Order: sequence, then C-alpha cells, then structure tokens
Amino acid sequence: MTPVLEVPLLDVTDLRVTFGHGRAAREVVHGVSFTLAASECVAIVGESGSGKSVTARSLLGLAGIGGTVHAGRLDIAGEDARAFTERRWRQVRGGQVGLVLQDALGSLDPVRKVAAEITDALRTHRTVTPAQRPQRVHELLAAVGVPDPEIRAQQYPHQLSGGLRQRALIATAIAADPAVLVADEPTTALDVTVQAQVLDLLAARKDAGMALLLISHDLAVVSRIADRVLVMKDGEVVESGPGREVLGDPRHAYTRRLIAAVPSAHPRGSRLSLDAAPAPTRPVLSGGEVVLEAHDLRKVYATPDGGSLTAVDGVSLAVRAGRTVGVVGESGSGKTTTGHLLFGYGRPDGGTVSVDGRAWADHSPAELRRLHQRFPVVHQDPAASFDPRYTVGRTVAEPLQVAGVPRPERRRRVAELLGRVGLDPALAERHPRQLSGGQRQRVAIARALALEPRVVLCDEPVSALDVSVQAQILDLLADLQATLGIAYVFISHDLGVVRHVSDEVLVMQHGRVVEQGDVEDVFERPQHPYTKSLLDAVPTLDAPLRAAPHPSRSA
Amino acid sequence: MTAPTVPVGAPRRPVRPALLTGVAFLVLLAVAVIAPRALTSIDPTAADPLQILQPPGAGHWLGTDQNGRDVFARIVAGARPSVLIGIFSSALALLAGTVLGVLGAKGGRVGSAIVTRLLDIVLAVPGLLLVLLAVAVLGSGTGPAVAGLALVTTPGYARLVRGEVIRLRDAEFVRAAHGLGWTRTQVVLRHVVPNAMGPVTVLATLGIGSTIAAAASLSYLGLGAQEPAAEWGLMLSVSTAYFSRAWWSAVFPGIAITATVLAITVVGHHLQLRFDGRRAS
Amino acid sequence: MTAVRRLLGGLAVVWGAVTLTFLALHLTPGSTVDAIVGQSVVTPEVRAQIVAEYGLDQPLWIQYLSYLGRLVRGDLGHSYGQGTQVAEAIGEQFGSTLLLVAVGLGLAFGGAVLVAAATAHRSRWWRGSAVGAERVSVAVPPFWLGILLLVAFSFSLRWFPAIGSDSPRGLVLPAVALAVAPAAMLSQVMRHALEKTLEEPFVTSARARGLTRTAVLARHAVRHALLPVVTLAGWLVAAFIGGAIVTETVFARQGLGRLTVTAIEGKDFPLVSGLVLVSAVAYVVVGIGVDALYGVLDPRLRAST
Amino acid sequence: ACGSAPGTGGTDAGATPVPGGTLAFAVNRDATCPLDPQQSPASLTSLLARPVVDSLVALGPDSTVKPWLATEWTVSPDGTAYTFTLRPDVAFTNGEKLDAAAVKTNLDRIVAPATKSQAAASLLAAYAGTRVIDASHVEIDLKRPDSTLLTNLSTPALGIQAPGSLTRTPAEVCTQIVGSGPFTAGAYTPAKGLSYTKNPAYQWGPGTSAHTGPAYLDGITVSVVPEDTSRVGALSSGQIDVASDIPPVNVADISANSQLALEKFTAPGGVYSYFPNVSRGPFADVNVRKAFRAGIDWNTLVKQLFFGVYDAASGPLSPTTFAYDKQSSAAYAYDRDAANRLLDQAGWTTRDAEGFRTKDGTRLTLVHPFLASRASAANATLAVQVQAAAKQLGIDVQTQNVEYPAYLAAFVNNQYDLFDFSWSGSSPSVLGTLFGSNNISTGGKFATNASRLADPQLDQALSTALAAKDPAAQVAAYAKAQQAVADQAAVFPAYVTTVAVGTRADVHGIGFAPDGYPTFYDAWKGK
Ligand SMILES: Nc1ncnc2c1ncn2[C@@H]1O[C@H](COP(=O)(O)OP(=O)(O)OP(=O)(O)O)[C@@H](O)[C@H]1O
Ligand SMILES: Nc1ncnc2c1ncn2[C@@H]1O[C@H](COP(=O)(O)OP(=O)(O)OP(=O)(O)O)[C@@H](O)[C@H]1O
Ligand SMILES: [Mg+2]
Ligand SMILES: [Mg+2]
Repeated sequence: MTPVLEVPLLDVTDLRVTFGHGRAAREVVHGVSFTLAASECVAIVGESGSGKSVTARSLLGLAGIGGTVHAGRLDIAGEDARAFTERRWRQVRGGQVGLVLQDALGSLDPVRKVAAEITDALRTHRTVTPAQRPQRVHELLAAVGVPDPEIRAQQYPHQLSGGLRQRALIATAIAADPAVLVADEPTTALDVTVQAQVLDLLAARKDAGMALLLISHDLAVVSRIADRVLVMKDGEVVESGPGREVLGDPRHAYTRRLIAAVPSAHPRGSRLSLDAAPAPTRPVLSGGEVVLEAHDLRKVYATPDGGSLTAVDGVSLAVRAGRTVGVVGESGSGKTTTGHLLFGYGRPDGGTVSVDGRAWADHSPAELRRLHQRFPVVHQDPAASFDPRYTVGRTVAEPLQVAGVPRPERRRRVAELLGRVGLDPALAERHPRQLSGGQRQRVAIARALALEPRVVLCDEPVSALDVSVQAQILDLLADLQATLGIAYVFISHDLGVVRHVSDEVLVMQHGRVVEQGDVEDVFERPQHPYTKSLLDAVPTLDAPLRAAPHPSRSA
Repeated sequence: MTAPTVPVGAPRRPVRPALLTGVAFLVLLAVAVIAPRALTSIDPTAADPLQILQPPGAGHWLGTDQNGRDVFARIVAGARPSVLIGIFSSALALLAGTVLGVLGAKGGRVGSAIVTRLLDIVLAVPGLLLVLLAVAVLGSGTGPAVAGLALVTTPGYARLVRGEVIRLRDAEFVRAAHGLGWTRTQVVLRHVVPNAMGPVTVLATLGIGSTIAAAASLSYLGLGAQEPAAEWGLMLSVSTAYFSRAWWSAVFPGIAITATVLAITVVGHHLQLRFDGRRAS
Repeated sequence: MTAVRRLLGGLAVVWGAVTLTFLALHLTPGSTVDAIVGQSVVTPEVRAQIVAEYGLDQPLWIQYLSYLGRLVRGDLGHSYGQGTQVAEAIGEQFGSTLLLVAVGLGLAFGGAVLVAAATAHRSRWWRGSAVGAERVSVAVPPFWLGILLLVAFSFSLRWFPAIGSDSPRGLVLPAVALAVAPAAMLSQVMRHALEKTLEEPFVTSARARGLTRTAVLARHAVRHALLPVVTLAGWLVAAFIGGAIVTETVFARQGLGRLTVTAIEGKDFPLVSGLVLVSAVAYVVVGIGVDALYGVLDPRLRAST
Repeated sequence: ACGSAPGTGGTDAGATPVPGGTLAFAVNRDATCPLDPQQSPASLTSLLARPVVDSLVALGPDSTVKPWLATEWTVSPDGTAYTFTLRPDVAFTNGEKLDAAAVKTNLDRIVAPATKSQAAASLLAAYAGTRVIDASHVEIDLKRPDSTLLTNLSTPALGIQAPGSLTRTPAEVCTQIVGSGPFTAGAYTPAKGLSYTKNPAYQWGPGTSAHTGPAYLDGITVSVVPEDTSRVGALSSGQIDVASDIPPVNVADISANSQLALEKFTAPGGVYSYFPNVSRGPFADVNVRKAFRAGIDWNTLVKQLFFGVYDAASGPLSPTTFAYDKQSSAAYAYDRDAANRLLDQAGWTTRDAEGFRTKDGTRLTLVHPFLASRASAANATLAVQVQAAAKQLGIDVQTQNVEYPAYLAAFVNNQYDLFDFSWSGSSPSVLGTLFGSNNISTGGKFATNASRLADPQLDQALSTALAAKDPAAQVAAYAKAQQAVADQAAVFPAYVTTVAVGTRADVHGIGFAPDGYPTFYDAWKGK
C-alpha cells in the first residue's frame, strides 16, 4: 500500500476563513494548505487563537456563525466540497468526516442519553437497520474503550466522568465509519492517565486505516502520534513537515519558542520564555516561617441524592513564606476545596487551619476581611472571578478601594500593577471578556498582587493556555516570588508545570493526600502507586526533541 | 473562488432606524407628559354635545370622541397618567421585587422561607383579582391602580431576582468579592444586585407595556382611571362601544399605547446592552 | 419527606391566599348585607334573616375562624349572590374555564415554540419582525384584541361564532385572545434560550454528525428552550386565570372569570374565597407538576443519579 | 303580561305566523337569582321567568287589566278584599293543577322572611293574607286599600309558580322554576344562560296576547353576552335571532340593515333621572335645584348623545305612564339665564380661579357617586356631559367612581348630592317609590327616595291616589303629586327609558311587557 498513489482524503489549498461582513469582516485563517491520506495523522499545533479550530470546522462546512470560507481547493475524497449543497454536506458530516469538537465536555447534550447521541449519527447515515442500532451503539462504545457499554449507553453525560465523556464523544464521531476524523484538542481537561487512554485509542483507529487530523497545544501528545505537523500562528501555517523534523529541528522562531516553553524540559528557576529577561536570583528561604498551616482537614458535601461526599479527607500541610506548595491530582480529587479551606473560605468539617498560628474561625469578621486582603486567590477560572460589568481597571482597583485608597492614587497603582504583569496600562479601559486568555490570567494576578500579598492561591492558572502564554505567566510568578517573597499554593493537573514551580508537592486522590514531600523526591522517587501511574502517563517529547535550545535537564 | 458559505447569523442589536424612531417618539412623549400645552391648546375635557364622533379632519386632527372631545388633545393629555401608571407601577414592582428577591435568596433560612411563601401567595391569587381587591380596598382611580398593578407584578420580578441572586451567590466573582474584603452587604449591593438586574430590566421594559395594557383592562372592567380623565386605556375601553361608527376614537389611543411600548422596549433593549457593556468598544 | 414538605408548603400558600382575600374583602367599604341586598327594598325581617343566616353579626375573627373551620371540613359555604353552594357555583363554571385555559396554554406554548424555533438565529428581517410583533402583542390590551378578533373573524368573515361556550369552533377566538400576550412573552424567552443553546458545542457536534436544522431543533434545542419556560409556568398560570376574566366577558363565555367579577362586585365573600382557593390550588398543583417536569426535561436535576 | 306594545306590530303586519323553530336570544347581563322573581328584584329575572310563570291577571298596553289565570275578580267596597275566580283547566308543567291553595302558597311564600324577597314582598306591602274560598275561588285580604294591587299581580314577581316546586330551597328555585306558562325552563347556568322548551298543553294565554294555544316557537335559548359589540355583532352575523339592550349608537346600523329589525318600546314608569339630595349641601336650597334643572340643556344632550334614539324626558314619569301629567312638564324647560339668575339669588355670586361659583369662600361643589363598572356607555357619556354643562354654570360636579358596595354605602348613608338612575315600574305609583317620605334610607337601610324629599303635600297626594278606586280620581291625585315634584325641583329628568331590542328580519311577534322587557309567547320565526 503506497499512500502516494492514492487520492488524498482531504486536499486543502489556500483555505481562508472570514468572520463578519463588509467593514466588520475579519479574516482569521489566511491560506492554509495541507493534505491528509488514509492511515495518516496530521497534527496542527500553535498559538491560542491562531485559527486551528476554525480550520478544522471549515472542513465540515461548520466554520461558525457569520463565517465565510474561501479556498483554492477543498476536496473531500476527491470531490470538490466548495460546490456541496447543504444536503450533500449533511451526508459528508459524520458520514465521511467525523468531528470531535474542542469543547468535549460541552459536546454531549446534557439532557439526552449517550445512546441517543450515537443513535442520531446511525439514523442519519442509515449505517445499520433500526433494529440493529442498540447493538451497534454498544459495539461503538466498547470500541472506544468504554467499560460496561450497556450501562453507559443509558446514562446521561453528567453521570460520566470527563474521560468517559470524551470517549463517548469520539464514539459519536466515528459511528458512521467516517474515513477522516478531525479531533480538536481531544485531551484537554483530562488528567494524564485518561489522556493516555484516549491517545492510545486514536492511534489504534489510525492504524486501522482512518485518517486523523489532530489539533493540540500539547507538543508531547503530538510528538507521539503525528506523521506530519503544521505549526500555526496568527491564522497562518508558519512551519510544516514530518513531526520528527518540525519538533526535533524547528526552523521557525515561533516553533522554537513553543518547544522551549514546555516546562517539564526545564529545572526550577530557569526561564521558560525565550525572549524574557534573565531571572532575578532567588533568595533562599528554605526555612521561612510558617504562614498558613492546616491539620487533618475534612470537608463533606451533601450530594443531591441525599448521600454525602467527602471532598477533602485528612489533609495536613504548611505554607512557608516565600515558598511554593504544589498540589496535583486527578480532577475532583479535592484540590480546589483544599485551597479554599486553607485560605479561610468555608468552614472545614474537621481539622483546623491557622494563619500566623491562629485559627481563621477565631478572627472577628472585620479582622477576617483585613486578613483576606493579604491572602488573595487567583481563581481556577479567572474570567468567572471578575464582575462582568467591571472594566479591567475597576477590577484591579477593587482591593485598593476596599482598603480605602483614594481614587487618584488607585488609578496610579492600577497602571503600575498592570505594567508589572506585563500588560499595557491602556487595557484598563477594556472589559475582561475583550482580552485573550493570557491577558485575563494576568489581570487576575495583578489584582491578587494589589495589596502586598503574603500567600497567593493559584488554582490551575495555566490549564487552558498554550505553552507560550503559560511560560510568560510562570516566569512572572517566579520573578515576583524572588523579589517580594510571596508564597504560593499552586494547584495544577499538569505535572510538568507543578514540578517546575514547586518546592514541595502534595499528590491528591479521592480527597486524600497520597503522597507529600519535596518536589524532586516525589517526582523522582514516587512511593505511592497513584503517583507512579500519574508520572508514567505523562507524555514526553522524545529525547532527541528535547535537545534544543536548552540542554536536557540534569538531575 | 468561493466555497460554501455558512448561513449568516442573526443581528444581536436593534436596527438603528428603529432606535432613532424610538428615541424621537419618547422625546415627544416626554413633552406630552411634561408640557402637554406645547403640543395642543385644546382642552381635553371640553365636552361638546354638538361635536360628537366627528371624523378626523381639519378642526380635529384625529376626530372627536363620544363626548365631542378632541381625540388628539386627549391622547396628549392621556400621556401623563398612562405613562406614569406604566412607569410607576413597573418601577414600584421592580424596587419591591428586587428587595424581596434579595431577601428571598439571602434572608437566612426563615427570612427566605417567609418571603418565598409570601410571593407564592400573591402569585396564587389571580392577578386581576388582586387588582380588583386592591381597587376595592383603596377605591378606584390611578393611585390604587398603580398599587394594584405593582402588587401583581412584584412577585414575577422578585422570583426572577431571587433566581439570579441564588445563581450569583455561588458565582466565582461573588466569592472573589468576599475575598477582597467587602462586607456581606457591600458584596450584595456592589456585585450581586447589579448583576442580577440584567434579565429583570428586560422584563421590566416589557412590563411597562403590559402594565399600560393591564391598566386598560382595568378601565374596561370599570376599575381603573375614570371619566372625564384622559387616560389611554380608558379611552380605548370606552370607545370600543362606538367602534362601528367611529373607529378613530378607538384606534388612535391603541396606536399611542402600542407605539409607547415599542419605543420603550427598543430603547430599553439598547440601554440594557449598553449597561451590560457588550457594546462598549 | 420532600413530598410532605411540599404539601405543607402548598397548604400554607392556599391558606395565605384565602386569608389575604378575607382581609381584603372585609376591609372594603360598604356593609356586606347591603351588598347582598343590592338595590332593592327589603323588609327589616328579611334583613335580619340575612344577617343571621350568614353570621354577619359576629365579630370578624369569629367569622374568619368559623370560615376556616368550614373550609377544613371541605365546606366552601354558601354564596350570598348566587344563592347556591359555592362548590356548586364553581363546579358549574370550572370546566369551561379549564378548557379555555388549557387550550390557551396549548396555543401559547405551541405558538411560542414554533415562532421561536422558526426565527432563532435567522435573518435579520425575519427575526426582527417576529420580535417586533411580539413586543406589540405584549402591549395590546386583551379586551381590545378580543374585540378586534371578533370584528375581523366573526362579524366580517364569519369564520367563528362570536359568542358561546359550547362548540369547539367557539373556543378558537377566545383562546387566541387569551394566548397572544403570554405567547409573545414566552416566545421571547424561548428564542433567547434557543439561541443560547444553538451556540452550544453539542449543537455543533450534532450538526457535525449530519443532522438537519429541524432535527437539531427538535432533538436538542427545544428541550433546552423549554427549561426557562417551565420556570415561568407559575406566572403563566396566574396570567391565564387572570386573563380569563376579561376574555370570558368579551366572548360571552361562561366561566370562573366572569364569576369572579360578579363575586367581587357583590362582596360575595364565600364565592370569592372559593375562587381564590381554586386558583391557589391550581397554582400549587402546577408548581408541583412543574418541579416534576424539570426532572423530565433536565436529567441533571433528577433526585437520584 | 304579554301584551303587544304599540309600534311592535308593524313588522309582522299581514304575515301569517309559522310555528316551529328555536329562537336564540342574547341578554346583556347575569342576575344573581335569575329565575325566581319572588326572590330577586332584577328585571332580568322578570324577563326570564315570564315565559314560564303565568299571573292572575294581565296588564294591557293601555293599563287596562285583562283576565289570565283568573277569569274574573271583584273588589270589596272598602278596597281591602279582592276575590278571584280561577280558570278551571290550568295545569302546571309538573302535573299539578292550579287551585286557590296554589295561589295562597305563592303569596304567602313571597312575604315569608325566609324567602328573603327583595322586591316582590314590597309589592305586597299591604298584604294581610289569602283566604281559600273553594278550589276555584280565592280572596286576597289587605291591611289597607291598595289600588296598585291588580297591576302588581300582573307582574312575574307575583306570578303563580307550581306549589310543589316551592318546597325546594330558595336557592334551588333561583335556577329552576316550574309554572304553567307557554314554556318550560331548563336549569340556568350563570354566565351562560338557559333554554326553554314549548309547553304543548298551553291553552290559557293572557287576554292581552295576539293568539291563544301553545306558543309558536319550539324553544328559546338565552345566552348572556355582556359586551355590547359582541352582542350586536352576533346578531348581525346571524348567530343569534334577538339581542336585548341595543346601545343607541348601534341603532342606526341595525335599522339600516335589511336583514335586521329593531323593536323599540318606551316603558311606562320612572324615567332616567338625576336626583338632587335636598337634605344637605347646596341642593338644600330649592333655587340651586331649579338652577341646575334649568341650566342644563337636557334635551340637546339626549338628542346628541343617544343619536336620537331616546326621547328627552320632561317629568319624573314616562309619557306612556298612566296618569302622566303634561301640565307640570313646563317646569322642565331649558333656560340658562334663569339658571344663572337663580344661582346669583341663592348667594353663589363669586367665582374662584377655576371659574366655579363660591359663597363665603366655599365652592359650589356637588358630590356625584357613579358606578362606572355597571353603567352603560350611554349613561357614562351623559355623566360626562352633565359634569361639563354644570361647569359652565359654575358648578363643580365631582363624579366619584366607586365600587358597588361603596356606591351603595354613599347612598344609604346620605353622602351624596347627586344620584342618577331610572326606576321602571308600570304604574304611576313609582312616584311614591321615588319621592314618598316613607322611602328615605335611614339607619343604614336602603330605600328608594334618592332626593330625600319629605313633602307632606306630596305624601298626601300619593296616599289619596293609592286609596282612590276611580281612575279619574287617581289621575287627579297623581297630577298633584307630579306638580309637587316639579315645584320642589326634586328630579332632573334626563331621558325616557327606551328598550331597544334587535332582531333578525325573519323574527316576528316579539312583544313587550309593561315593565319593558321582551316577551315571546306570540313570537315566531319566518322561513
Ligand atoms: N464564530 C466566530 N465568530 C467570530 N470570530 C471567531 C469565531 N470563531 C473563532 N473566531 C476567531 O477566530 C480566531 C481563531 O479561532 P480558533 O478557535 O480557530 O483558535 P484556535 O487556534 O483553535 O485557538 P485555541 O487554541 O484557543 O483553541 C480567533 O481570533 C477567534 O476569536
Ligand atoms: N459546593 C459543593 N457542593 C458539593 N460538592 C462539591 C462542592 N464543591 C466541590 N464539590 C465536590 O467536591 C469534590 C472535590 O472538588 P474540587 O473542586 O476540590 O476538585 P478539584 O480537585 O479542584 O478538581 P478539578 O481538577 O476538576 O478542579 C468534587 O467531587 C466536587 O464535585
Ligand atoms: Mg481551538
Ligand atoms: Mg479545582
């Protein structure tokens, strides 16, 4: 079988996508070209907002509301898709090209059973007789590695874990046996173990003859599975070629920066951003005094069915001035809850938390309000933590307002804070939703820094960002710690990131701490099986790829 | 070379000419409310038995009614009570609804239970019956009509506000605001209430219209504003009896009501988008 | 346990509504016996008879307690004005109003779903004119709309009878007049919800599976759009029962609405209370039904997983 | 009585009645006790009971009394005993026979307090008892002479219902009555109405009717259509055959429509009037009352507002009433200058900023409670015009819109200066109802003298009239009474209550009772 002789399943030349009309028109994809053949995997990587998803959706005629697609060539299995009627498109969608949308968790209708979603595809493309459909649904679920498919098929999405949902979504996409599968970030928001399972599944389908267009910001994932890689930036393909070449020997500056920014490749204290200034020297504060201390924390939530769920179960930890405590663990293991309890939000159902040696509960409401100002939180979803009516300036100024800083002084300080997190002070006039994800993240950090914080809770501050933006933020935090002696509690499911920033780490599972200690000890010599499985599942860039531009990390 | 074009989406904001017309109409309405004399010098209550049901013409632009009064003058004069009924009762209901809604969500176990029950009770009694009762207790006229209509519409707003406040209570940014060091009350006033008001204000702009319509129904049942006062709902309800002979005395007040409501909703919708900051550049 | 609590809550609402009515009616000026007698000449014996028979000489709180006592025993009392048992007077009219409200609700829901589905995310013109029409509809006084409908479809075109409660055809115009304003309100709410839903990734996913627009609407979007509507159900029921008062008058239908007007005018306390009771019970029942419906529409809200 | 009123015969002249068919009739309101006129005072109740209930006697259009269930009667010389001979062949539709005991059962029931009769009992104010002489002879005894008894006996209120049916509770009788009339009634449903079926055995029609034997119509359905537009529309679109209470504004349309016909009937009795309260405020001064009467051009108002359908009144009684006094009508002429002079004389000489007259710093203000929720559109416009016309005289009429209980309370508790209504009644005895000093509300009790006039001369004339057996003497006494009312300016008559009933052109033979409601015994539908 020689792929060269075959007609490619996808043949795209000079794809352009515009949103809006007339003067409001904005082209977001500027001439993307590639081909994809059977049993091949092409991966698109690149900056957030660079047009990866729009490109993917355009291949199914679903660029988005208000989108117009132009292309020099857009052939699907040898047929010119530009001439497709809506009817023909419907046959192609799901039938010839399956799509796994970027937002996996929102891609299954919450009010419909999993089986109904898969059956839709079967019904539309008449792959099997109505009588055979239930059987086929089970087969599909089994094929994507869902255990107990008969039971799962009858459940609703909210009754499935993220990983199961992700796999069910893939099942809907491949239900009608499309020749091509477009998978847009199929592993975001999954913890590493589940991520590994999904990638294995996609690799298996590919080996079985399916063409795969994979979009990801995770270079390690891409390096494992892709035959060819396209690197996108600002709507253009800046570099393309066989995966090994592009990742191993990047030519374009942006590609280089991307690869450099992968944190697991760097030891603590090194800079991630290529274009950043050298790191300030980090004062050694190994024995800083204990600021926050938790002992045997417990938190129990009532579940809707009348039962209870122990979200945090016997957690103890101490945060010292100028140090970083990392918290890792699978989704729902109690990381955020622990952080909140530690920072005095909500009462624990057991155990104690003390700040400077005194329990939160022993402080008067007024004292509490004053304390909280010095223990700010960067929330897991920063956009949600801003009042949607407020401008950036007002958002950052709010803690100052609470503290009674006069208005002109506030304005000055806001400008200074924004500058500090690397944002243009002119952004103060904008609303947070008009910023990019990375900018928003920095606004949250600027707000946290407004009143000389002592400890900052950083809850998944980088989970949704591409590596280059992530790098900027991690560098900033390190700089602030070095200059101001701030302590962090750093929550993430990305082990590489945690390893990069933390002095000490907690590994959580089912509300319990399964392992705890110095970050290097834990990551190099994991004791607990769960920690081991986490570390084993971490995809890594192949050894040769780590070569440039930094030397591989030394132990 | 063009490839398939995906259907174009719907507009997210009112078309400009509609907005301009709406604003212009509201300005006119404001003049009618503040200085009716500026629009016409005819006395709206000057009944003349010899001028009954004259069709629109030179002497009377919009004709005369069953009492020989000038319809245009009455529409101008009727703007004040009608608009005030609509606006006052909506404002009253909005205020009461907001306070009750916040109490219902944040008034503690007992407080919120009491508030929700009270709202349920008011909702459980049919609206028009409540207004009838209010009018029966307070007497008929504009004041009681405003009170009655406000009473009826309050629970709707209150429930909406309550729902929003409960939703917002757990919103990340409200928790964040607590963390910034505001007191509970400050958080409610600065963050919760302003954000809860969005959907409610949409309902309230529609509410102004439906209140004017409801006030008209009251007049129809003989309970709202009364003759010889000029009030749109009253004009409409009285003139329906003369419909077969004098369409103008029924149609023009109807147009006045409808146009007011349209103008308020169009402009209100626009203001709300502004308020939300969605359009800010 | 929740069932018991809900039942108690419902009882509290019914009790509150009845008490509110009692207070309001007894605060209104004018003596009850005059209201009963009306504009007619009665001998003092007749007057005394009326006072004694209805217990009008008792202090207010005794009248209240004895009324509650009778209610608990299931006795709604005897209407001053109708001269019949309240239960009987209401029973006679109940069916007609129920039918009207049910058909009206059906029309409002159906119409709103259709209009919202047909215009959500459609062209500026198409959607804009629907929105405009809805705004106007909300502001049209129902009696006025009723009369316009009569003039157009009954007197001129003669498609529908103008009056009467009996024939199914006679139900069309009143139901439409009753449904238009709530339908317009509903349709706005639904379109908003539909448009939000249509932007959800699961809709794009469904389309990526090859589903038609209609299939997407029917299988996914409509169900989500119904959720906020269900929230409004309590308000809707109240609006419909209230709206029936005017509609029944305009279309000369028998029913509880017209009975309500008569009862209030005549200070017919037992009858008014009976009517409030019916409406409160309807409200509570609908509330409970709606809670159940939530679960059907949105499995996330079902009690057990 | 099913007498054909003058003017109604025109449409059916020469046509031969066709039996059969069901007549659809729409009325404009509900009554609380719709079928038992022995309990209910509503005129609708009289209308609805009439097809079912026969009376002892019938009243002709010329106020002559004709036989009906009673073939003949005698009055004792002192006027306190009336003896009736009953028709032998009359059967109620429940199978009972009409006899003297049945008459006694009915009359006794009317005056029994338990019946809570709100009008009928007052028609028997002088009733002492009924004596059964034998099966076909019955004597009604009175406490004092009452020349209106025969007229009153002709009304449905004193009609004879099947005695067996009266053992039910009053409430049950309210919605279902049994009589000996040309129709039997089904049960009444409020807000909906009822239907009647022909009584095929009927052979005892009143002496005033055009035919004898059973009714022509197979049945009648009555529906309640309060909205004027709907009622008129239903008639013109053919959904109903007859509509009651056609508003003046629609009269011209109906007359002009060849498919429709209009039946008009000017009821005898009181006219639609405004009454001044002579017991308090500015109207205590007879000159102010006279000024108000003369200063408003009632004639023009009525002609314009009611599109020429109603006639202006000139006196408290309608011109069709027995003993109507033309002499005294001169007092009701319009004279604006005289009115202003009278007001000046009364001391209301100064004017305030709004142009209203004042005296000693108080404005000439008249409180006018108005029941907008029940007023017809026509009466509502009249109120507006009266207010506007009074304003031109410098009088501030404050129309207060109130709800029914408050309206009644204002009346009963003497908290008004002006009150408007019409009081129909087929005999001139309404003068006593409206102006007799014994009919003034006191002690929170409703009574019908709205002007609260207590004039000994008037009272004297009224009791003379009641006692007089000779019609000429009655006419003389009533003339005196009408003159007294005019002298006192105790009423501002507006218009003569005119009943306008619209019908399809193929409906014939609708009659009018003297009280002004339509009757259907002679009615028939052409093909
Ligand atoms: N429906 C739309 N209407 C208008 N603009 C859109 C729409 N969808 C995407 N865009 C814009 O197109 C650009 C490319 O978006 P796209 O979703 O393809 O980015 P991406 O490369 O997938 O980024 P990420 O890594 O964050 O998913 C962005 O600037 C985005 O704002
Ligand atoms: N307010 C709450 N009520 C009930 N259960 C809750 C509540 N908050 C959290 N939980 C539950 O507690 C558990 C721990 O949640 P937590 O948010 O701490 O997890 P996490 O480790 O931060 O997960 P993720 O990585 O997804 O953010 C989860 O099962 C969650 O569903
Ligand atoms: Mg994307
Ligand atoms: Mg979390």
